[in-house]
Amino acid sequence: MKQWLLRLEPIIWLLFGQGILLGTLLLTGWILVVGLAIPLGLVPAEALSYERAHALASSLVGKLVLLALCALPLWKGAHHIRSLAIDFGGAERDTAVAGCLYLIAIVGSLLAIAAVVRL
Amino acid sequence: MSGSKKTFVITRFDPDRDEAPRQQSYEIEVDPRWKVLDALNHIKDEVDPSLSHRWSCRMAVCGSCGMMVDGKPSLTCKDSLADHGDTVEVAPLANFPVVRDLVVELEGFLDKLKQVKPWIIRAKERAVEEGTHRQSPAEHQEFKQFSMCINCMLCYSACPVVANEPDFLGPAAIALGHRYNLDSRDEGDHERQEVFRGEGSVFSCSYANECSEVCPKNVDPAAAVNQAKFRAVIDWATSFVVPRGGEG
Amino acid sequence: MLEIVEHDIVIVGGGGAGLRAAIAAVEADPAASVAMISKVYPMRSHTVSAEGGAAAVAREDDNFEMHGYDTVKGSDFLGDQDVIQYFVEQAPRELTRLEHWGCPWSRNEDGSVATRAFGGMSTKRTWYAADKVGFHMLHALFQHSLRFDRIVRYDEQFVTKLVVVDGAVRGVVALDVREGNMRLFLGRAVILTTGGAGKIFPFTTNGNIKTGDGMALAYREGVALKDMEFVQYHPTGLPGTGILITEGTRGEGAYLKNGRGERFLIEYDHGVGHKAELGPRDMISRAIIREMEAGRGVESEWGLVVHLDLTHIGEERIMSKLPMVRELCQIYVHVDPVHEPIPVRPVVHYMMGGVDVDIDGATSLPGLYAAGETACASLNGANRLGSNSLTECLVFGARAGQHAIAFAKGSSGANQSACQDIAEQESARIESLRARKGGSERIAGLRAEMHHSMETGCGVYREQDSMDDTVRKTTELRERYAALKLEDDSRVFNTELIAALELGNMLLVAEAVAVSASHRHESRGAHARRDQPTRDDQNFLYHTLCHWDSGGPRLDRKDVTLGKWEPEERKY
Amino acid sequence: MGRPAHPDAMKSSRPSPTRMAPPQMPSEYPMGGRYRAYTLFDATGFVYLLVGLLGVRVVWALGDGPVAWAQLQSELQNPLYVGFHLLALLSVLFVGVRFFRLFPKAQPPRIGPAKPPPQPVILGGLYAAWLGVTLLMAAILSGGLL
Ligand SMILES: Cc1cc2nc3c(=O)[nH]c(=O)nc-3n(C[C@H](O)[C@H](O)[C@H](O)COP(=O)(O)OP(=O)(O)OC[C@H]3O[C@@H](n4cnc5c(N)ncnc54)[C@H](O)[C@@H]3O)c2cc1C
Ligand code: SF4
Ligand code: F3S
Ligand code: FES
Repeated sequence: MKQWLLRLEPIIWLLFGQGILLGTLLLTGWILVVGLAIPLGLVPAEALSYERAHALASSLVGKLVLLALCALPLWKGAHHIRSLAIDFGGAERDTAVAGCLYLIAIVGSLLAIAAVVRL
Repeated sequence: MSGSKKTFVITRFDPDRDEAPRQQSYEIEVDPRWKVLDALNHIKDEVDPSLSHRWSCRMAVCGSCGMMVDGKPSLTCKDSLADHGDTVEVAPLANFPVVRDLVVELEGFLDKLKQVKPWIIRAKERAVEEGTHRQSPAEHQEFKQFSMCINCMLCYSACPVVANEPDFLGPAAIALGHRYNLDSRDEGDHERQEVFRGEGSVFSCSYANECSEVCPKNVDPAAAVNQAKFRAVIDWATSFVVPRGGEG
Repeated sequence: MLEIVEHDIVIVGGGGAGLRAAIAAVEADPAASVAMISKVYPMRSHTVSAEGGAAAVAREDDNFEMHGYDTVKGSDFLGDQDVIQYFVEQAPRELTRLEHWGCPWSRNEDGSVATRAFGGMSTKRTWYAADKVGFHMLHALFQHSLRFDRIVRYDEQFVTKLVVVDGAVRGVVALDVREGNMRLFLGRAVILTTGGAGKIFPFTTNGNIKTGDGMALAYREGVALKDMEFVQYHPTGLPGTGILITEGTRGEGAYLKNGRGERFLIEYDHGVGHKAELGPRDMISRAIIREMEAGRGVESEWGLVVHLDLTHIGEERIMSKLPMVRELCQIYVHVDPVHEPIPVRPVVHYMMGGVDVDIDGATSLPGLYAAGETACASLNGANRLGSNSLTECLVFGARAGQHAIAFAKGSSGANQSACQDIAEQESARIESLRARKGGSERIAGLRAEMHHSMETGCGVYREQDSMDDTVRKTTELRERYAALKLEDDSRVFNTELIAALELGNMLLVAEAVAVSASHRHESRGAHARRDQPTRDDQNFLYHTLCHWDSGGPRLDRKDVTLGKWEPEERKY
Repeated sequence: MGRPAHPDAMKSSRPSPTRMAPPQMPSEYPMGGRYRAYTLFDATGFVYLLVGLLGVRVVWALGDGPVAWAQLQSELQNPLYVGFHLLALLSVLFVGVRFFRLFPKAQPPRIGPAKPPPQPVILGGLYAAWLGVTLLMAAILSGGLL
């Protein structure tokens, strides 16, 4: 298991890095509008009416952006939680913790793919 | 210049006498121009000859005098007393086993240093008769910064990963391995990649950047470690495209 | 418990010379096993602090003849010319080798190795790596040495005695500083590369570890110390700490100025003529003292200094060629050389003298070799030229390594029980020193008295009376050392014990310096006497040998090897 | 003094007969002083994980049709959600500022023949991209564009 992790480290790091980089680039506007402005009524909810939202999302670019925006932060999250666990004394259990976290990221990423595919 | 008094709270440990490290205070008259090391030497010469610490060059280049001063890794021959309060705490470097008083175990680092093969690797050694390599100032510039490491170990005592993962090669060793990878005279990248991706993996680093914050020589080991990750990823990716002969 | 380890050869010291010797030995015989013992981790060795550069012919407009002549003249004709000839020929090869091993030499635009001007050198032949030359050379050598498994390192082990049985050296005894126990190292040849002894003086560029241990080790076994009276003062040390400001500053065009802001080397006749700031160290150090005595020094919070002015050189050039100088000035005297002149004064820097060796590094004791600053191969004579000594460590370190391994192959093993007896005795001596109770002399006290005496008696300028005082004083201190008081009797990392052993070595060396100096009734190179201001080739063109003989120093002499160049007046 | 570090931290492969005091962690680690920012940076991992999962839910709801979508929209008005998104915004800003500062120097000086632009240029580029992408995203999502 540990050897496996070691071998996968480059790809995990790549996804993690993109989670920070692309994730942060894309999430800022997303959270601002979808998470805050619309629910708070600062922007009329019609802006993301079902028709408009669906039209935007189901374009190829839309799908790719949504996929990146959902899946990559999972990797940044999983990787950083793993590191946090080590910070608080979990180095011994690292392999198990990492396994669980990356499993979440993998399942989440698969779900994200499914979610955009069925749009 | 008139002297003033300061209290030094120093960690003491003699394995033959002390169960665990303890603290001892010394109040001494100090010269405001002193470095922390000058105060330690004064204590050793005039107050308590049994205090043990390492030092030699007193000019910030031999790397022996690293300690924790007021909780921060510090090169004591460079660290001015004036930058500290009336009470100064001096302890051995964090993250290292303690041999005695302010002296820590360095062998672990030397193991790690050797692992990264910090020497020029070439498919064919150059003969003296062939003269020196040509290396442009720009090529020199690429690795220069990472060749400035004095092995003072401050970075290791600041790095959270070092505290938790004994195998981690650590900032200075990776910086030195990376220094050779960047040297236009070297052809050992692949050999070192195996080390960088092995047990002490560069990917263990979580980019705390504390190593670079405390480095007294501006080596910026965090940059080296993270550049090394980049290279490792590229090396890993290209290994699918260009299969490697021999070393696998 | 005495532990015994055996190797083909034993190298004492892990600085530039020791590392080069070790690598040369395993390259000469890949099957050989080499022990490298050092009292500090090799990368802490004081070679690390060398700043300016290493000399070797590199340019079209240069040749061996010129480098040779510069060195002979710099030595005030006390250098052995066969040694100098060999040195200048090997120098480029050694520095090239180091380049192959990764030393990051500074480069010209075309990718060739850059060279800078240095004092007493007639053209640019000093290779440099910015102003951290020793640091880069030492780390390149150390890191390169890690690839050889046959070099077995024993770090933080303090050699206290040479083991001599049946008239030949058979190994050494060392204290493992970390474990506190003694170890007998058996080897069929031993190379001493323990560096200089600047710490016998109070104000020096040398680090804490430069206590002349190797000189004392050999001296105690009857090997002569040669030319000990020649102590180099470097003109430009920072006041207060003695930290060196490299001659590379002057190589890059810095000026020395007195309190009136004059470039005194040009304004007044100090013997360096048109070379001005690029004159040799002995002459410039004397010039500074004379300026101070003439009331033209600069008052500063550290006392009298003169100014080393780089302000016209410009920030960019300073940052690319002399970054460490700037850093050192900012940290240790709070001066930024880009904008202000640096306060400097002459400071003890280098021992021209040392263990008497021949061109192969061999001493008079079979099996014992020495190289680097601790040895005196008579390359430097009465005054070393800046940047010759780093190269010397390589050239003669390598040669000593090769010859020692060849000697070891031809020599039979020692009588082990005799060696063991010596080691047991030595263990007992160290043990009793460590556990000693009572005593009346403090380490710091004796050291301070030695410092004071050496400074007054063996300074830049010397006189018979004060030298004789110093001889008496150092002898007295050496005797008082027997009543040394130690307070730390712990086993692990006992640095007080180390300091005591080092003090014992320094007192021996200091006495040898003073005795040698007091008997040279002339001025030559770094040995400048007010009462005998001229050189006297008729009576003093010889090397001083100082032997340890029935409890005291005894002087002897040895001929200088001349050759191409006959002694002439030394003028620049 | 800090907590004990891993007992084998910086241990030598050569055993020593001398007993040594075990290594201690730096005293402020992991939550104090100079380590606070680093630990917080790691801790934003929770937020990113949740934001990502929430994103999946949003897209899933969109795929489920208008009813589910409307339902989700009203759910997002729940103060708990709004609070979380506020935290998420702060986290994202914090991550961006810290990471973009550290990112440029992690670029190798050369990959094959290609050299990255100078570090200040990379940093400027990152901030410009961040601002640009955020504005574009916000404009599109809020109907100001397209
Ligand atoms: C500040 C400074 C700047 C200099 N700049 C230049 C320059 O620019 N150019 C130039 O050519 N020269 C320069 N020199 C001179 C030159 O650096 C030294 O002469 C040279 O480095 C000496 O090298 P070494 O190997 O002989 O000794 P060192 O490097 O001093 O090494 C001595 C070694 O011996 C070991 N040792 C000592 N005693 C014992 C013992 N009892 N037991 C075990 N081990 C022991 C030490 O641990 C160490 O490893 C400079 C010197 C100084 C001080
Ligand atoms: S990288 Fe910096 S802090 Fe670390 S050992 Fe080297 S010089 Fe010291
Ligand atoms: S502190 Fe440690 S975690 Fe990485 S950036 Fe430096 S090596
Ligand atoms: S004593 Fe050499 S670095 Fe501080």
